[in-house]
Amino acid sequence: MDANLLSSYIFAVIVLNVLLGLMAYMTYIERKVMAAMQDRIGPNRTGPVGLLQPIADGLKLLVKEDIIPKHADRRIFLLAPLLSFVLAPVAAAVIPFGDSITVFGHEVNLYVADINVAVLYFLAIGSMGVFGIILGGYASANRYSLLGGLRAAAQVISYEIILGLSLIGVIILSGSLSLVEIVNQQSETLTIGPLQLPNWFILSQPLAFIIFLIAAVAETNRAPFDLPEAETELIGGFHTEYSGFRFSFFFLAEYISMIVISLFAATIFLGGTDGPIQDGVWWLALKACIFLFFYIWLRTTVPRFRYDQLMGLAWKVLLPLVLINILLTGFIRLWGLGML
Amino acid sequence: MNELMPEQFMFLSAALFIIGMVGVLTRRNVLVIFMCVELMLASVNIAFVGFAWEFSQMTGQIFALFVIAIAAAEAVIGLGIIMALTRQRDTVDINEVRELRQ
Amino acid sequence: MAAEVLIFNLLSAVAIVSAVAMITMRNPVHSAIALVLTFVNVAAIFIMLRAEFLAAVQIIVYTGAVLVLILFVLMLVNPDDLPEFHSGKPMQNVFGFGVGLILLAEISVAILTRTVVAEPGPWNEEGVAAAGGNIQVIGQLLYSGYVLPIQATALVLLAATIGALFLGRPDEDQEPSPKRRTVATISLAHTRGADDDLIPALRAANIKREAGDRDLIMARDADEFTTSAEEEEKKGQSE
Amino acid sequence: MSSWLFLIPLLPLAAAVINFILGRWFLQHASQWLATLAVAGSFILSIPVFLEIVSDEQAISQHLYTWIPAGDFDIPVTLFVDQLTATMLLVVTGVGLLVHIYSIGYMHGDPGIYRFFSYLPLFVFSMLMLVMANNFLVLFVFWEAVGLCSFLLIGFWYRRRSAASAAKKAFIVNRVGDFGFGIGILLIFVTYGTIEYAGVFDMVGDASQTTITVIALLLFTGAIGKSAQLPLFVWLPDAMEGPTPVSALIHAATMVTAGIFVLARAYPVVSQSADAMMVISIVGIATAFVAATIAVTQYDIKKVVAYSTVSQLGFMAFAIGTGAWIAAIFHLVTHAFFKGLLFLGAGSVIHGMHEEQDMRKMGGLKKYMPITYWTFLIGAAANAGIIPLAGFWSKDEIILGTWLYDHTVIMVIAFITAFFTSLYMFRAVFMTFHGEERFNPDEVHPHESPRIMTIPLIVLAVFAATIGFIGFPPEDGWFHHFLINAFPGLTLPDVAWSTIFIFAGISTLIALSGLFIQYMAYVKKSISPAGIAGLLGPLYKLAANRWYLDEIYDVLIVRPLVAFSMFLWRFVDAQVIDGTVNGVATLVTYTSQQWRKAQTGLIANYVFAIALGAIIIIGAFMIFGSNLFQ
Amino acid sequence: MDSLPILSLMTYSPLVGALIILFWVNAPANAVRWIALIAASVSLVFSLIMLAMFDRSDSGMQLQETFRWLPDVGIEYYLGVDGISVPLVILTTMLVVIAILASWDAIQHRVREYMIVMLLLATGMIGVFVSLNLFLFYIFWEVVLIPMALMIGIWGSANRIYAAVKFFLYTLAGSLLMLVAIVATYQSYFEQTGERTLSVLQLSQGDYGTNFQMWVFLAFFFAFAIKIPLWPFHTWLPDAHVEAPTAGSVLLAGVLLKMGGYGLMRFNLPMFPDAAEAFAPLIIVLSVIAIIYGALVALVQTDLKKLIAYSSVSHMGFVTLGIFAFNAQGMYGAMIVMISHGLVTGALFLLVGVVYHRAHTRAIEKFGGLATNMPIYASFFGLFMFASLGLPGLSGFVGEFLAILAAFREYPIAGIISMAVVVLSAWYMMWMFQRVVWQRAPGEPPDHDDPELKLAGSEAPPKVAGGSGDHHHEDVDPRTLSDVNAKEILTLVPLALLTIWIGVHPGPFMELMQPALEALLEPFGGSGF
Repeated sequence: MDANLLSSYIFAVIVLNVLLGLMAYMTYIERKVMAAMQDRIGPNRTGPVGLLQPIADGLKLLVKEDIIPKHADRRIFLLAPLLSFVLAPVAAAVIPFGDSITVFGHEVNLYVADINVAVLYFLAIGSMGVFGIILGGYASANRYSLLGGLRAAAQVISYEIILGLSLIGVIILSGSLSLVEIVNQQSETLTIGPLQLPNWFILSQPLAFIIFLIAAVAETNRAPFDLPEAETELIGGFHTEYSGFRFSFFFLAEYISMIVISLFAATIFLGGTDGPIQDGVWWLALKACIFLFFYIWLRTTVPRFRYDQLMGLAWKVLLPLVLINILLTGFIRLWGLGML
Repeated sequence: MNELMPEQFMFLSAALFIIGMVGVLTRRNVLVIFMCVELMLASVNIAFVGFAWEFSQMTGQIFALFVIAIAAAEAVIGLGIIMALTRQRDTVDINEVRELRQ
Repeated sequence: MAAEVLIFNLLSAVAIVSAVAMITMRNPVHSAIALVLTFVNVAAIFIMLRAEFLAAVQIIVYTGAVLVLILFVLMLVNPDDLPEFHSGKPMQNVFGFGVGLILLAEISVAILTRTVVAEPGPWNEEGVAAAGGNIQVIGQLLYSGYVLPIQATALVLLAATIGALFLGRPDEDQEPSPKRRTVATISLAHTRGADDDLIPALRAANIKREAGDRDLIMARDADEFTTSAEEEEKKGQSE
Repeated sequence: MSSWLFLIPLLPLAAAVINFILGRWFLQHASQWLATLAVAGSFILSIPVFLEIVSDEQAISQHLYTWIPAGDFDIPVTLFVDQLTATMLLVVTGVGLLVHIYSIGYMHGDPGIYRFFSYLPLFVFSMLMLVMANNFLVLFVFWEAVGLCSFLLIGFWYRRRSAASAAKKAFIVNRVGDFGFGIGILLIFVTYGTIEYAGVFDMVGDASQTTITVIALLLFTGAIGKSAQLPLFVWLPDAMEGPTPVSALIHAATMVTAGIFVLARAYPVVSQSADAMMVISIVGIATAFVAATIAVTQYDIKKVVAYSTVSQLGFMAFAIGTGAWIAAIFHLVTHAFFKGLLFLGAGSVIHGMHEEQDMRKMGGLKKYMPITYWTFLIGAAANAGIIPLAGFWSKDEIILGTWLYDHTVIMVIAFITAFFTSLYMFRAVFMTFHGEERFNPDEVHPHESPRIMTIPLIVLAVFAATIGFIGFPPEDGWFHHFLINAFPGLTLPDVAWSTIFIFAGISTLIALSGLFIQYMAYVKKSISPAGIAGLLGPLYKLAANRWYLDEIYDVLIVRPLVAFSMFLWRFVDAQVIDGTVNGVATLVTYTSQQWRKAQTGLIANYVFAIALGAIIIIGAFMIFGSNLFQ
Repeated sequence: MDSLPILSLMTYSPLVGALIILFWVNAPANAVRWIALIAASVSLVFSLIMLAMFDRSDSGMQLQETFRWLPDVGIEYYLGVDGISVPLVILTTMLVVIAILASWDAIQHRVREYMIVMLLLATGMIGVFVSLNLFLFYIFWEVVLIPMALMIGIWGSANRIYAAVKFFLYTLAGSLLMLVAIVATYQSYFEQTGERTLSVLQLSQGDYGTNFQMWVFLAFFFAFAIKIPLWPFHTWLPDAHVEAPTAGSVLLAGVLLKMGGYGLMRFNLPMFPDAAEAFAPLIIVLSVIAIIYGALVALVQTDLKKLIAYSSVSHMGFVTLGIFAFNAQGMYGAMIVMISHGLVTGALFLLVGVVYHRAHTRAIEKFGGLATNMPIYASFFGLFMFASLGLPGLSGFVGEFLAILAAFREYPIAGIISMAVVVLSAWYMMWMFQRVVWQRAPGEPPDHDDPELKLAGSEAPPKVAGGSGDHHHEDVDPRTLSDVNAKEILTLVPLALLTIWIGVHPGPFMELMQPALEALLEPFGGSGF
C-alpha cells in the first residue's frame, strides 16, 4: 500500500471525526441560535452554557431502548439508518480543504481524493442518501413513515435534478468536474475596472447559487422543506418508529449532510479555501458556517411548504430558471471563447 | 492471473445478463421484472465498457451512455405504465395483465 | 497487479450474488435493495475499467433515480397485491433456469473461444490523460461524432417525459372503476374519518372506506379535497 | 366536279348539327326547312355528279383526310363515286328529299320536331357517306352510323316502351350482323393488307378460294343484319314503331338496301366465290318467301309493308346470289321508289286515321283520301309486279336471272313468293281502301292529307310507275349499260325476247291472280280469309306469329345469355373470384387466429421465446458459422 | 436542365394547392374549391405548355429533369415524357379539373379534406406518368393509392368502407409484388453491369435471363393487371366505383385504370420483352375473357355505376389485348382505348353523378323517361353511351377496332371473340339507356298517343316499368329532376368534344404517339409500321 493512499486514509479518518464532532455541536448551536431567535435561552444546564448538552444527548440516545415494531421489515429496518449514516459523510471525500501540506516529510494532500468526476460523485452520493429514508419509512410498517419515505423519494429526485443542473453553469465556466480544479480557478482574481474581485462563481452564477441553495435545503430535507419528517403531519415521518441509537443515525446523517453540503456550496460558489488574506481551511470553515447559520435561520423563520407547493416550486419555477441559466451560461461561454 | 483478463468482465456481463433474464422469466411481479430488465441493461453496459477498456476505445463508453439514457426513458415510461396499471387494475401481477391476448 | 484482479473478482462476486439475491428475494423491496448493491458494484467495476464518468452516471441515474422511482412505485402498490415469487407455474421456473443455463453455457463457450479481431484504439490510459481525462474525451467525442445520436436520444427522453405525463394524468373521462381502492395523496394523509363524504374525489369514486384500508392518496392539488361553499351549493341544486 | 363532292354529305350534316344544337331553343319548326333545304342541296349537287359519271364513265373521288394512320393500317376518308354510287346518290337524296318534304306535314306539331329534322339529315349524311366510301372501314363506320340514325329515329317517340325496345332491338340485331361484317373487314385487311376497294379488288385472286368465300360470307353477314335477311330480319317489323317517314326512308328505300349495296360493292370478291353466292341466294329466297308468308297474315298496315320490304330485300339478295347483279341493283332502285311510296302512303292513311294502323279498323277510305288511294295503289301494283310499273321490270328480271343462271328451284320459289307478294299487297289495298268502313265514325274522321304530304306521294307514284323503263328492255336497258361499268367482268346476258315474254306473262298472271283472289276476298266477300286461315291451321299460325322467330331468339339466345350473365355475376364474380379473395383473407385470419394463441399475453413466455431464439441463433452460429466443431 | 422544369411544375402545382388548403385552417368552403380549381387548372395549363414544347418526331424521352437524390443506390429524381405519357398526362390534368368541378356542389362535407385529397391524388397520378425512375414511380404509385382509398372511404356511399378496404388491399397486394420485382430487377441489373440504377431507360437496356424475366414480368404484371383491371383481378373495381363519389369514380376510371396499361407499356414491355412474348397468349386469353365477361356481367346489373364499372372491365380488356398483340395497331389501339375510356367512362360517371346528386339513387329501375325533362342530359348520355359501345365516329371505336384488328392479325380466334363485344356492349348500354333515359318514369301511365293504350281491347297493356304499385314515396320522382346546369355542362362539353374529335380525326393523337410506340415495338419486330 503506497504512501499516498495511506495518507488519504488517514486524512479521511480525520475528516470523518471532525465531521462527527462538528455535527454534535451543530445541534447545540442550532438550539442556541433558535432559542436566541425565539427569545429563549436554549440548553444551559449541562455544562457551561449547556456546552455538554450534545454529549448528554448522545449518551441518552445510546442507552435508550432499541424498539423494533412487530410488523416491521426487520432487516431493512436495521439497514436503513446505517445506510443513511454511512453515506452522509462519504460525500465529503472530494472536498478540498486546502493545498497539500508537508507532514513528517510526506506531502499530504488536504483532500481525501481529487477525482475528475468529483461533482458527479457528490451528486451520486447525495442521491444514494435518500435510500436510507425511503427504506426506513418503508420498513417501519407505519403509514406515516411510509408517507414520509415516499415524500422523501419524490422530493429528493426532483431536487436532485435542480441541484445537478444548477451546477452545470459552474461546470461550463470552469470546464472541469474536479473540485480542486474549480477551487483553483476561483482563487484567481477578477479585475473589472477599478474593482478587484475574487473569481468566485457566486459572482458569475448568482442565479445558480440561489437555486443551489434552495435545492440544497430540499435535498437535506431541512425546514422549510422537511416534508418527509413534518412532525405536525406525519409525526416525525420516516423516523417515527425509530428510537434510540437508530434514530440518532438518521439524526446524525441529516446534520452531516447539512455540513457536507455547506462545505460543498462554499467550495463551488464561494471559492473554498480562497480568502482575502492567507488562504486556508479556516476560510472554508467560515463560509460553511455562514451556510449552516442560514439553514438554522431558515428553520426558524419560514413555515413549512405544502407538498404540492414543494413539487410545484421544483418543476415549475426552479427547473425553467435553471435551464435558462444553463442556456445563458452556454452562450456566454461560447461568446467568451469567440465561437459565436 | 496477474492482470485483469477481458474474459472476466465478459463472464460478469454474461452472468448478470442471464440472471436478469432468468428473473424476467420466473418472476411475476411486474416491478421485479422491471428491475431485472434494468439489470440486463446494466450487464450490457459492462460489456460495452469492458470492450472499450480492452481495445482502448471510447465508442463502448459512449454507447453505454446512450444505453443509460434510453434506460432512463424506458424506466419513466415503464413506471408510468405500471402506475396506470395499478390504478386501473389494482394489480402488478404480470400474469393478470393479458390484454394482448385478446 | 494482483490487487486489481482481486478487487475485480470481489466486486464481481458481490454483484453476482446480489443479483441472484435480487431475483430470489420474496419481497420486492428486498430485491430492489439487492439491485442497488449490484449497481453500486457495477459502478465500481466501471471505475476499474476506466469509465469514471459512466460510473457516476450509473449511480446517479440507475441507483439514484431509477431505483428510487421503482421503490416509490413499489411502496405505492398495496403489498397485499404483490404476487409471490413462485408463480404457481413451476414449469416456468424450470424452463427459465434451464434456458438461462443453456444460454450461459453458450455464451461461455463463445467467450472462451473468441478470437480478438479489433485493433487497439488511441484511448488507452495515456491517451485519455493527454486529452484531459475521461469526461473530456467523452464530451468531445459525443459532441463531434455522435451529435445525431445524442439529438435522437434527447428526443427519446423528451418523448418519454411527455409520455410519462400522459400516463400519469388522472383519467378524466373514464368512469372510476369500483374496484379501485387506493385514492390518496401524499400530502393529505389525514383522512377525515366520518367526513369522507366531503372529499369529492372519494365521493366521485363511490368509495366507502373501511377502517383497515390503506389510503395512499395521489392528488394533483390539495384543493381537490376541499369543496367550496359555491360548489356545494351547485351540487345541492343539481341533485 | 370532284372538288365539290364533299358538299353532298356535308350539307345534311351541317343541317343535322345545327338543328340538334340550336333546334330546341332557337329553331323549333324552322329546323324542318333547314333540313329540307340541305337535302335538296345535296340532291341538286348529286345530279351533276351523276351526269358526269354518265358522260365520262369514269369514277371520280376526292380525298378528304387520313382518318386512322395506324402504321400500315392507314385509313383515308376519300369520297368515291362510280356508277353504283351515283345511282345510290340519286336514290338517297331523291327519296330523302321527298321524305323530308312529306315529313314537314307528317310531323307537324310534334314537340320533338327539331330532333326529327336533326336525325333525318344525319341519316342522309351517313347514307351518302356509306355509299361514297372508298374503303371498307369507312363504309363500316357509316354502316354503323345509319344504324345509329335508325336507332334514334325508331326510338323517336322514346316514351313508348315499344318504340324504345324496337330501337334497341334494331340496333342490337344490326350489330349481330356488324359482328360478322367487322370480322370480314379484319379478314380483308389481314388477307390483302389494305381495305381500300381498289386495292382489294385488284388483288382478289391472290387469296385462297376458302378465304374469299369466308370474306364474302362475312360481308353477307353484315348484309343479313342490315338488309333484314333471315334469320335477322326480326328487327325490321318492330322498327315500324318509328315515324312513318322514317320507315319509308330508312327501312324501305335506303338503309336496308345498304346490305345489298355492300354485296354489289364487293362484287369482285363475292363473285369469285360460288359457294358464297349459293348461300346468299338460299338465304335470300328463304327470306323472301318467309317474309311474304308473314306479310299475308298481318293486320298492321305498316307491318304488311315492312314484311313486304323484307321479302323484296330477299329478292335482291337472291338476285345477287344467282348472279343477277344488275337486276338486284335495278330492283333496289325501283324498290326504293315504290316502297317509299307505299310507306308514305301508309303514313298518309295513318295520319288521316288519327294514328290508327290496324287495317281491321279501316276500310272504304278510298273516298276520303283519293290521292293517297291512287298513289298507294300504284305502289302496291308496282310491288306486286303489275306490268308496266317499276316493280314488274325489276322483279321480272330477277326471276329471269334465276332462269338464266340455272337456279330452277329458286325460280319456282320466287314465283310462289311473287304470288304471295301480290296477295298481301292487294290485301292491304282492299282492306284499307275498299269494303265497308270498319272504323267508328264518331271518333275518327278520315281525311286526305295536306298537300305537302300528297305532293311527294304523287312524285313518288310517278317514279314508281315509270322508273322501270330505265331498265327496258330487260337485260339490255340503259340502266344495264350504265351500271355494267361498276361490275368489271360482268357481261349482260343475251336474252331472247321470247323468254322475256314468257316470264313477263307468268309474272303478270301470278300478280293478277293475287289481285283477283284478294278482290274476291275483301271486296266481293266471296272468299273467307278466315276460312282459308282455318284451313291452313298451323301453317297460318306459323306465319301469323312471324314463324316464332322472336320467341326462338328469346328462348335460345336472350334468356340463356342473361341467365349465364347472372351466373357469371352472382356466382363467378361474387362466389368464385371474390370467394377466392375473401377465402385468402379468411385463411389469413384463421391462421392468424391460430398463431395468436402463441401470444399468451404472458411476458415470461415472450422472453422465453426470445431466449430460445437467442440460444438457437448462437448455437447455429457456433455449429455452422464458426470453426468450433470443425 | 436549362429550361423551365415544366414537368415538375405541372406535377406539383396541385400539391401546392393542397398545401395552401392544408395550412389555411379556417378556409371557407368556397375558397377551398377555388384554390383547388386554380391549382388543378394551373397544372392543366402546364400540361398544355408541355404539349406545345413536345417534339412529335422524337421517340425518346423529352423535357427530362434529373436531380441527384440518392445516387449511391441509383435513386434519382428523374422525370420525362414521351408519346405514350403525354396524352395520358393531359388526360389526367384535364380530368382533375373536371373532377373538381364535378365535386363543386356534390361535396358539402369536409370540403377542405376532400380537396386536399383530390389534389394529392392529382399530383400522384401525374407523377406516375412522368417519373422515369422506378423508385420515384413507386412513390407516386402509392401516393395515388392512399388518397383514392380515403376518397372512397370517407366520401363514398353506404358500403364505402368495404369498398375502400377492398380497393386498398387489392392494389396494395399488386404494388408489393411490384416492389419485389423492382428490387429484383435493380439487383439483377447491378449484377450485370455493376451499376446501381433505377432508371427505367437504363434498366430496359439490361439483358435478363429468361427465367428471371418470367418471374419479374409476372410480378409487374400482377400489379398492373390489378390496376387495369384484368379478369380475374377485377372484383375490386365494381365495388370501388359504386361506392366512390362521382369525382372519385371519374378519376378511378379515367386515370387510375390507365396507370395499369401505362405501366405495362413503360415497364413490362421494354424491360422483359422475352417474357412478354412468352406470356402474350395467356394475357390475350385473359383479355378476351375480360372483354366478354365484363360485357356479359354488365348486362345484368341493376346499379348504374356497377354497370359502367363492368363495362370498364370490358373496355380495359382491349388495352391488354392490343398491347400483347405486339403490332402497331395494337399499340395504337391500346393507347386510344385508354384515352377514350378515360373520356367516355369518366363522362358516364359524371352523368350518373348528375342523377345521383338529384335523386340519391343509382338503381336503374328508379329512373325512366329522363329525356323528357332532361333533354340536354339525355343528349350527353346518348353521346357517351354510343361512344362507350364503340360507335364509329366516336373515340371508342377507333381504339377498340384497332385492338381487335391487332389481335386478329396475331390470334384470329381472339379477334373474333372480342369482336362479339360489339353486340354485347350495344345490348347492355342500350338496355340501360332505354330504361333510364327513354320510356317513362316508373309508375307513369302511358301517353295518350301511345299505341299501348290502343291495345287495351285485344290484350292487356304491357306493364310499364316499375308499375304504379311499387312507387315509393321516399324516392324522388325522376320527372321532377332538373336538367344539367351550366357547371355540369362545363364538365361534360370538353369530354364530348374530345370524344368526337378522337373519333373523327384521331390522326394528331396517333402522330403524337407514333415515334414512341415505334420504339416500343422495336424489340418485338415492330410489325405493323
